[in-house]
Amino acid sequence: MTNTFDYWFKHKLLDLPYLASEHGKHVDDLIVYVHALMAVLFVGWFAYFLYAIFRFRKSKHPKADYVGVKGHVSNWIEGGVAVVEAILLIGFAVPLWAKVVTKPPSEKESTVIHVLAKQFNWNAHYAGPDGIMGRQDQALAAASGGSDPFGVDRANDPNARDDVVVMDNFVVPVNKPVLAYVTGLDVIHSFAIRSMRVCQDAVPGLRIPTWFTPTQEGEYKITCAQLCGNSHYSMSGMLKVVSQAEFDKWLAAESEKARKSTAPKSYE
Amino acid sequence: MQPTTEETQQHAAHGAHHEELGFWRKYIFSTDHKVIGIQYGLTGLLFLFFGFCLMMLMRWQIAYPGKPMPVVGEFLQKLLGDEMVNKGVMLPDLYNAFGAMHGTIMVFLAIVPVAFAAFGNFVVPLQIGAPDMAFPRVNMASYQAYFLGGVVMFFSFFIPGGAAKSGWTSYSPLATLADMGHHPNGQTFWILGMVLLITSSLLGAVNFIATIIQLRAKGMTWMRLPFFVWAQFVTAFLLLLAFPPLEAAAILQLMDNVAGTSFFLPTGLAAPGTTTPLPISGGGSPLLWQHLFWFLGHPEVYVLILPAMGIVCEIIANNTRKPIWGYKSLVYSVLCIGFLSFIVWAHHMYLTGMGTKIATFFQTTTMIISIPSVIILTCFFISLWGGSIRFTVPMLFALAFLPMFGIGGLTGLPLGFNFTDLHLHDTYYVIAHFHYVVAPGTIFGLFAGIYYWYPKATGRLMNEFWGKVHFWTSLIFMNLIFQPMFAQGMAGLGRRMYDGGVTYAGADDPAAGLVGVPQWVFGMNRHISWAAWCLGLAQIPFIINFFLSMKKGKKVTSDNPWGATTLEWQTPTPPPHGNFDKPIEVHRGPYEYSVPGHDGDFTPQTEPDKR
Amino acid sequence: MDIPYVVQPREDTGLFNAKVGIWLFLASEVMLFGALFSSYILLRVGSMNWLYGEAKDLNVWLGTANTAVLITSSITMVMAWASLKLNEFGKFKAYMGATILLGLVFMVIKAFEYNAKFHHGHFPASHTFYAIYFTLTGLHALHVLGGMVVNSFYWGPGSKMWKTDPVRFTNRVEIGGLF
Amino acid sequence: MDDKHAHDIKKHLKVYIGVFVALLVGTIITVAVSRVNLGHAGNISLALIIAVLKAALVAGFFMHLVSEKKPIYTILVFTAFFFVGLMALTIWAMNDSPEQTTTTGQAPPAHAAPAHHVP
Ligand code: HEA
Ligand code: HEA
Ligand code: CUA
Ligand SMILES: [Cu+2]
Repeated sequence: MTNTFDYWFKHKLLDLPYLASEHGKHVDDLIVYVHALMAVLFVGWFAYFLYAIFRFRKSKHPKADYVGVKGHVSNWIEGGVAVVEAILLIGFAVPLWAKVVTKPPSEKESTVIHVLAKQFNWNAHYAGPDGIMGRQDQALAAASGGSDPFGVDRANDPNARDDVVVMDNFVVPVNKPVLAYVTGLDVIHSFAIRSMRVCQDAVPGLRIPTWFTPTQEGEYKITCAQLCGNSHYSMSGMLKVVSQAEFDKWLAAESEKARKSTAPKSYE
Repeated sequence: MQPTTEETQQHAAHGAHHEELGFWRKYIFSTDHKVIGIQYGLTGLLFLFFGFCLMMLMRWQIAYPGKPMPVVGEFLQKLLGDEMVNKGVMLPDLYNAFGAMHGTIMVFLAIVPVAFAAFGNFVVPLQIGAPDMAFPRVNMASYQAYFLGGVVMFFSFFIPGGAAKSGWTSYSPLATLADMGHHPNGQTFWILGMVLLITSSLLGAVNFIATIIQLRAKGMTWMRLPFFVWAQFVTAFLLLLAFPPLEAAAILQLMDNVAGTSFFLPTGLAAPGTTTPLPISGGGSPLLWQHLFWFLGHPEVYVLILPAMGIVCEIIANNTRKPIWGYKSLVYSVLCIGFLSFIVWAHHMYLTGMGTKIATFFQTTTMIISIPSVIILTCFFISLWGGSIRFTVPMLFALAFLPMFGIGGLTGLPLGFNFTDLHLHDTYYVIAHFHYVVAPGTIFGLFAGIYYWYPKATGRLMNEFWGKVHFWTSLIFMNLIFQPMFAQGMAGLGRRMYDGGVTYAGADDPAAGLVGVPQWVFGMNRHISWAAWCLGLAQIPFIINFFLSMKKGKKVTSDNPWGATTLEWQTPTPPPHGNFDKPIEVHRGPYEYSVPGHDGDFTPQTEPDKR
Repeated sequence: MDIPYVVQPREDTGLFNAKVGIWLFLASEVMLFGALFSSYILLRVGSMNWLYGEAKDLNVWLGTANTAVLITSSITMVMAWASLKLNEFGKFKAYMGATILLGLVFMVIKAFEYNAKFHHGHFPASHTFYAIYFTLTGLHALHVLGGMVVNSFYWGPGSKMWKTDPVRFTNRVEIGGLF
Repeated sequence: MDDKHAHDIKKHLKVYIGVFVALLVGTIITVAVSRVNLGHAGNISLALIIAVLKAALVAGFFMHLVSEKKPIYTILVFTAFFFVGLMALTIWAMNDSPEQTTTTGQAPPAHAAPAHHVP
């Protein structure tokens, strides 16, 4: 799988973590470009610096020169830095952000989940086999005593009956965009999956979409990247990326489970 | 000709005539800018050390999660109670409290007071040829407000529930909800402490600006000001205009905490860890706090760096024995930084859900602001060329500042692009970025300044050999601490992790299991911690040197031991109340070293033109 | 050496020290209240259920009266300063006294307003509108209180300075007035 | 104090009285206007305009801003700029979020269809 140089550079030299999403490549590329700029500047200046303090030490150069450097080399360097920064900004950061972060794919072509962060768990709400997200009601969430932080209205909304709510163990199909609406219930958390190169703050009162397309089956840690209380460090979840068939099977089974456990209520 | 010490001692004796003050008036309630400067300096250094001690304890928990703290564990348990320490093991609440207070103390109680208030107070009036600050009593009040703020912050460790534990950024709603069981709680103390510190900074800022505008000596035109004064001038403006919004935010958060309002609490907020809605009116906005905080927060980081750049500039000119290259570009750059630093703040908030337009705006300003920093550094680098470099202790620290700030500044760039920040946000990469600028950056600048101006304040030099020991050990350990953090951050290690991140440990390939933070990162945690403790040991020579030299250091034989051009070296040593014993006049720019056709390799600003 | 430009303005800036100082201070106040107003506007614009009109339960007449009181106190303040400039110390005392009294009236009216609110069960915690209302007016009341303390000082013990250093005293009053 | 100076001050006094009256009138208009209905936006803008005018009068004449020196203007211009920056950028940031998000003050996910405002 590994294009050797690219892999060596990103993972061995820069220590980037395993990459398992489509847009992540662009993130990593830009990280490489920026660090190349930094390396050029650092090495250039540092070499000059060492040479200068060595050559102009007092014992070697007892009489200082009043004027020093004439001319405008420095303007060229500063101009050069500005130009490269402008290129990275206009050529990469802005368009990529516009494309990858702020323009989510349509719901039809993606796996839609609602992500709700609360101290100290990750919760996800799936539409279930019918593909329609059921109504959520905070009063129900409160009444559930914590077992359903979304308050999915299974009693009144027929679309809600097959919905699936999971905690800390998310499952998604491979090679299909995952569109996650992220929010927080109590304090600000941050939904981060490093291998997917996503990170989105979960702000109470706001529901913000974020998305990524997993390219590798496997299991990945979900991290909380915003201090959210004393167990912030242990607010860990798991994202399991599986084949579409496996995902459908899983969803059907979970949906069935949910239907059964809530069945008595819906007949009242 | 330089006045000899004998002459100046006569002056000093003369000066002592007209005002004989008691101990209290002289040292505790002094209105003399130099005494206030030293008060600020000593208090600030104590807090710097205290903040470092908190971090040394945290580094134990990071390196050896869940193991009892050696030596101090039992003691801390007695001191802080069982909710904070259990069987000598630091508990998560204590870790978070220490983390928040490390940041707060370092920024607001250590670096700002030392870099801005201490050096500014001691040096600025001397460098512009003023007898004192414009408002000596306001100056005293400023120190007292700072001191009180420090006391409030310090005591918050010992109240039930402990000190504030929501990060130095105190994001709402966490800041309001973190410690609902106690009232008033650590967060309340934090806010009250901050209000005092902000008041102190505002008084200081007003005083500095008024002093620099009004009290420049005859002939001290704007373009003849030493760069250090310019740096302080811009810093004062940052404090003056950026701090009030945080004060406003603090007041609103205080209302949220004690009066039950919902300025930063949205509708539908649940009590922590439950699904039960809190009994609040709602309708507030958590992001509003972040905007107000970072509106201060970003200018604040330049408050931390500009004074250090000013110090470094003075010392480089003095020790290369040649004028600073590009004085004008330095001045314009620093003004430019000051201006721009007000409109980049949201680069700390890229991942709160930002649209393309606003994110582009903030990225662009962030990239633009890096240019004047590059210009300033470039001027310093070019100034080295053609110099006759003396490697005195202050110069060593000043020189080391350059690449260290360089590393810190350059690593700001990948954070400044939102698309790369996406991966790096809230990882140890950020921690490494800003520590490179504030620790081997600013702290080295402060050390340089201490070694440089020490003889002016005390009449004695600090020991050179131990100074060098202090320098080399600090340089090495600083880099051993912060360099590995870049790698850790890249690999995805989050910051503010009580267990050093082991919960998120995993394989680095899905074929090998659950993918998380790779194992080598945790080995690195231990190396870093050891380096941090060694850095602590490396400060012992400094502390001893600092205090011992007051009594035992080599006496200076001239008022101008470094052969410097600026005005502070034209005063008696130490300068008496009122500073200058004769009216002075300035005839030239600040860095006239090795002027062709002049005898000696420096021409003080006060020396009249020959012709 | 004594600190220069305490009394007389510096030639190139045309200002005396305290004048610079107080305007700097006012600049920081602009940012403080600016941030508070920004917050107000933001919360108001972002809110779904803001209180309008009658629901606010504000007494227009009390508010109007208080505004008038403040305006009057600002003119008496300037007059106090002008009297000093004109060398009429007696008038100064009268105008300054009036300023302080008006401050007191303001506080009393405010107290009535607050009381009425509490009576109707409106507390800062009730709604963001009241939260803002109490916070802003509370801060303003603190500001007025501070002004009253300073002015009382000028009126009472501080006015001794008139005898020793009239110009400086006049400047001081001007500074106090700006606040 | 020289006579010319005293004369100046006397002239000022007249101005002060004038301003005072203007302020009172402004207050009365504000109250009066609040009784008339100009539509929601209309009322607010009018009230704000009068308030700004009043503030300008106080700052300009009572606080002598009209005759102040250049450094003071410089400081105030920057302050005003940063204040506007704070306000404008914050409001802009709050209103520019990735597509299909809800805004402040909303309950967490309340409905399947993401929308700007959830009822
Ligand atoms: C003194 C403090 C200081 C300084 C000067 C800076 C300078 C910069 N900072 Fe930093 N920053 C902080 C302190 C500082 N920062 C702190 C404390 C935080 C974290 C707060 C928190 O979350 O708790 C932070 C966080 C932070 C973030 C948010 C990261 C995140 O949370 O995700 C960003 C993003 O844009 C950023 C960017 C920048 C940029 C672009 C600069 C630029 O101004 C840098 C410009 C400088 C250069 C470009 C270097 C030029 C030098 C050379 C070219 C010469 C090189 C020479 C040699 C190597 C010999 N910083
Ligand atoms: C100015 C700011 C500043 C400074 C100087 C430092 C200095 C240091 N910091 Fe800190 N740090 C912060 C600001 C600062 N820090 C902030 C804002 C945070 C984020 C907090 C948060 O998450 O909210 C943070 C977080 C932070 C973390 C991350 C914790 C976490 O995320 O869980 C770590 C981890 O190692 C760390 C380490 C250190 C170390 C080893 C130093 C060392 O460099 C310390 C060096 C100190 C000395 C060398 C002492 C010198 C003093 C003397 C010698 C005294 C002499 C006295 C007399 C003569 C009287 N810091
Ligand atoms: Cu949730 Cu950190
Ligand atoms: Cu910043």
